[in-house]
Amino acid sequence: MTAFVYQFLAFAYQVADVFAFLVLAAGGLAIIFGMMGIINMAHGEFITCGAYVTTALVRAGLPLPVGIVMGALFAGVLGIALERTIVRRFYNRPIDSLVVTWGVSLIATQGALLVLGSAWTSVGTPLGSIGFGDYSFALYRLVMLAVAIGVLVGLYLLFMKTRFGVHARATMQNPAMARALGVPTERIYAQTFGLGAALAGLAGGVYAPTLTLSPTMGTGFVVESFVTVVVGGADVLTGTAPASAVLAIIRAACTAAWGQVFGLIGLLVTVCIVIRVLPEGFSGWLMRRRA
Amino acid sequence: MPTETLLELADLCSGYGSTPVLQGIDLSVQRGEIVAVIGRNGVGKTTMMRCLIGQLRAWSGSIRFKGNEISSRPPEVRAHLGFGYIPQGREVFPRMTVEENLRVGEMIGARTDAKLYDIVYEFFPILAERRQQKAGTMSGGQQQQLAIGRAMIGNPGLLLLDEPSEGIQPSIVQDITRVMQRVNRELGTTILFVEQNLDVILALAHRCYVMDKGRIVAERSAEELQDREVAKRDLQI
Amino acid sequence: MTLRDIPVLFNGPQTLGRGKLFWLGVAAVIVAAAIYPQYAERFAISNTAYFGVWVFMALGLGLIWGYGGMLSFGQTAFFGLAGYAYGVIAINLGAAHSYPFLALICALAIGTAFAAVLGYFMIYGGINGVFVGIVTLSVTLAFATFMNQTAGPQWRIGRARLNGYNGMTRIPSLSIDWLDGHRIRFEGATFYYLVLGLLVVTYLALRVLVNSRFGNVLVGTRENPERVELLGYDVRRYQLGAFTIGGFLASLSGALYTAWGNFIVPASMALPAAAMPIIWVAVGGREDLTATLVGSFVVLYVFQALTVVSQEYALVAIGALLVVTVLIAPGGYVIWAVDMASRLRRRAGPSPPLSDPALKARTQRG
Amino acid sequence: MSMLRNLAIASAAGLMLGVSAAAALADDKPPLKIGLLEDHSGDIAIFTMPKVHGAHLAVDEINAAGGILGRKLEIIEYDPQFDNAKFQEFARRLIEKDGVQVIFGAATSASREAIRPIIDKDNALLFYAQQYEGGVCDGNMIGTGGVPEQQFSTLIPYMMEKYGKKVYVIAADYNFGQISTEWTRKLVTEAGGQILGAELIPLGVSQFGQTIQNIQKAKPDWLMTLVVGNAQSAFYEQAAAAGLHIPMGSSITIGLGFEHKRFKPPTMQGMHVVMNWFEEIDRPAAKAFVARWHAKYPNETYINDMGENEYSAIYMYKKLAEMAGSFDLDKIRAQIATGKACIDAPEGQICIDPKSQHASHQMTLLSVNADHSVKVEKVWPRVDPYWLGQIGCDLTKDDPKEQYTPSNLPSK
Repeated sequence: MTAFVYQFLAFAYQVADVFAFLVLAAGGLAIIFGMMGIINMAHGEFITCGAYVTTALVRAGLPLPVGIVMGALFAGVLGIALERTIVRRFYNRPIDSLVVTWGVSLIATQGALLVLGSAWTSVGTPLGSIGFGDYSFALYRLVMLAVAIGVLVGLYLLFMKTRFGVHARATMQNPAMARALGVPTERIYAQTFGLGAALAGLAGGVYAPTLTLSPTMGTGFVVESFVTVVVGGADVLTGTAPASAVLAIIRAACTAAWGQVFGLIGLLVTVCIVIRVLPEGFSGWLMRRRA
Repeated sequence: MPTETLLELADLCSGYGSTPVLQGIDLSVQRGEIVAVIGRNGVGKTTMMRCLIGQLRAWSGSIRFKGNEISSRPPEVRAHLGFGYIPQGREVFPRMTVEENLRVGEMIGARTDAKLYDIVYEFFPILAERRQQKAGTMSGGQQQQLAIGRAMIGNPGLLLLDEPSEGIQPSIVQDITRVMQRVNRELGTTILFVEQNLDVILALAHRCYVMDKGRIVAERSAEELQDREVAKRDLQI
Repeated sequence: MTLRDIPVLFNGPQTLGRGKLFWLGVAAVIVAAAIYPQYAERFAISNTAYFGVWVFMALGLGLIWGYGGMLSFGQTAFFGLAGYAYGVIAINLGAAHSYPFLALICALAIGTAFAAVLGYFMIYGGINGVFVGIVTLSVTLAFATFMNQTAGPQWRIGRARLNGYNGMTRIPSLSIDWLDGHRIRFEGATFYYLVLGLLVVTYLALRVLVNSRFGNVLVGTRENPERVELLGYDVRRYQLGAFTIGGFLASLSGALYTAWGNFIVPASMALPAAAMPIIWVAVGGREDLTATLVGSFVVLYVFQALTVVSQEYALVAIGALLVVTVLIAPGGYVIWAVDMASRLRRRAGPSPPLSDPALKARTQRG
Repeated sequence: MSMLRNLAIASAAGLMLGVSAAAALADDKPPLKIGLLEDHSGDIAIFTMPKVHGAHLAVDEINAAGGILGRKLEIIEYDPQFDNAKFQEFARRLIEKDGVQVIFGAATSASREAIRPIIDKDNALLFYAQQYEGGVCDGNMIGTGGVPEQQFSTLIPYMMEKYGKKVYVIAADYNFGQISTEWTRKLVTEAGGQILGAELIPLGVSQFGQTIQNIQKAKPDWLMTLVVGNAQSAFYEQAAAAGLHIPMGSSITIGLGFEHKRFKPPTMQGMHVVMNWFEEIDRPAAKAFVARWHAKYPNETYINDMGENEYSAIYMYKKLAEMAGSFDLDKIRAQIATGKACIDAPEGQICIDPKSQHASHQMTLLSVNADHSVKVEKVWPRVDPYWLGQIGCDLTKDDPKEQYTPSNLPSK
């Protein structure tokens, strides 16, 4: 009996772990996509950026949480800069925006390789581990889950309870009308892009201690974040969150049963099915059901 | 009647792509007036409204508001200056609640601190009742009331109404007409609207411009409009 | 049809370049390309053929994206599938007789069929806009991921081990037996002539296609699908047609690439590889076949020249080129150059250069 | 310590002096071009840059000493950036355009397999200076790195004796990992042990929560880790954070990836690895080599086994050419067939085995302490690459150009 409980706990821990990964990896991408219909191909580079800034600051002696926050802020500022200089020219050309952000991503990755070299020493995972029966878990991964949930709650409050949120949602639904009512939509776009980039930076910072840093590390998040956004659709709260939960269960179950390869393949098969059945993802489907 | 000129258009030209629609509009609105622009379908009334709020660029000519040239200002700045825009087809934010829709309107007339929630809810009791309802699930008439309420929240100096009666039940049209008169009377809000519905025009307008082929071709006083024959001719030009 | 009608087939509103001068130029380029192997060294010939191999995929993407308005991120999936199909079949049949040629035909059929099925699911499933890009990318990555894990000995088809991440090597080159038993092996200059011939045929065939009703409907759909539908066309059929032809051309690239290098790996489908065709097509000009063709060649050449110096700088440069192109010349630099040239000419002389309706439409949208 | 340093400086100085005379002589012949095809950037560049440095160090020393057969060496190099198609493209360019006959390079098995057909077709020579999964029987390739019979048949019996017979394997899901897993399975079961689980992990995967749980559930005595690349090396960090304290064995960590220098202690505690070279090897020639290296490349974190193997490979080429009195491949192979092609590498003497054309090595087993210092547990003075010869590969007689594995043996 206790063995079963431990078994269940272990599975739940795995699901939670994947859930946190997907929410953090995809949150920033989903916000930008939901707001502007733009697929930010440089998403992975913002993750990398957050990870490097965090690591650099921790190595310079700052505490990890401060490093993570600074990493997120730095990525956010870079995001706003990218939006102001390049992305804003492409709001009515979503496909070109995909191409142009891909170009930016190439420049960023290869530029980072040139400047930073190919790998950095990690700062080490803080906190210890706790044991249950045969298993032991890293406590830090529970912190990641807490951060992921915190991000979702934070986004809920931001979008539902603040003036920025009201303006952002209005802009999302009808930018021309929002503008005619005095909403500074350009600023909203820049801020949202910055927010998406900052969330990507946050993901990078949070995962930095557990990974080997390299300029190409962002690509390790990209496939998962695309999958989550496609399955979730254009809205973070009604899309990304449930999509992450469902995908986490599928991935954890496939990995537990058949190994890592099938965990990954399970994800990709799910995407293909969801796209055929719900072309606009979970949130699109929910929206149409409610309307 | 006050005599200060609030809005003045001079030789305004605009259009879509390379197709001209407005070919030199001249009109002016005094503070506190209710002015209608009437004309057949497709003469450029909605184009003029979109040009006024700034969704469409003015090719040439001028738009003066309180004496300042604003034709190169973006829409949000015009809203901050006090333009309250109620577009054709309402364009409420469907997936936001009534209250949230109203909150978006707060940016209008940015400098005024007092936001008129109480007054809007008093004028449109249905909005108070459905505060938490998603705007997309309401009827056309309710949405029109919401669109007007949304534009009024920030106490704008000038309301721009584009065909307020279009697609709405006659009884609600009458309600809306009455509210607009109260708004004008009690808040002193200036109103410029375009319309084809003669009843609404007669009930609301102090003065009237007749538009055809992108130009103002005539101006009518309220008295002249009472002559149904004149009005009908103007609408069918 | 008389001889006089033939030029009409190749020219039309959907392609730039017309008139005697243009076609004389085309002929000159073909002749120059044909005598080139007489004067070039072995590596250069083989390398030029290698560039040519990629251009089929670029032309296919130009058709899907430039003319059809659907950004496919999945051309390398068809490329890879056909490459693997060629490898598996050619290894199993062996290099005797015309078996490698048979393998090529089968590989093209498999790649094209897959494109048709995927296209059917997407286009008839109502997927459009950026989602076409994400779906095709997901499929490509899924396929690459799957092929990456086929390293184990259980992953074999007949005599062919799939070999996972390492990919398949020692795949027979393309060869064909003539009736008299004389064998032609497509290696070196022979392979070069094969690619050249196929390129000329493909280019001309695509010109005919896009200037036919098919091309007009396709472009109309890109600009305004509702209106084309109102005119009574089944828009989706045309889109599927374009997608399938694009898939066929990517398959051709894949099978030829595999036959040329005797080699295919999953990495030739994964993310960095999948983005390359988009770069060639976007930078050169996607809405015109000639621009795609010329642009792809130039980008491939410049990119290779840069990688010899430094791979990192080459990728930074290609990224920068992409960003700058999309910012300054969204239609691609070849079209931009043509446009600039005609603008200059207009300033200089009386001939009205913007009379070409296709060019006119482009400049307005730009 | 200071004596060692003096020795190093003295030998370097001696080298310089003795050489300048010969150098004058070498100038009139055109330099001999050799190809160097290693990643300068990309996913595994931190591990392959020492190969680049090793090659340049060796070439500089050889040129300073007068070159080979009176000809100086000129390195022509490209950066394939971990892209196997680029490896092919550049291998072709090196042979067909730049006219080199010998290429030093390729790190992953995938890149080696990508270029081997090209090398074979043009009858060039590839020095593959890399520890790998073994089994390549190809007359156009000389392997100067460790192979499984050198690494696994030393490490596995040691681990089974010291820690127990129940083993769990995690490996990168491509040929290297697959074949190394095969080797582990073969050696563990032959010695009466048991493989509790073997998990193959796709390249690029960086999340190991489930894997760590699977290991905990299986309760092995020790763990064989054959993970590859930056993403997968996160396993160690995550396993340590999850409290998975278990003895580990590997054929690629520490000596290749110098994880004990890159990760925060005590992440790598309990790791055991057998290799022919570690920077920590305590031997005068090794110390002098390390001093020369760091004098030329002061920023090098660690000289890994690839770096030393590449360095030795160039000296091996020099030795072979001098024995043959020619750069001709057939003459060089005739010298290999004598079995007398030996050099004194920094690690100790290495000789090329005539049957397989792989190098014999002195093998060292290191374990990693909690503070990431290392301890030499055992040394095998000479281990020959015997397996290929045993199963019937004999390049002096026949050249199948195949790669064999325990499950894919020659057909006769």
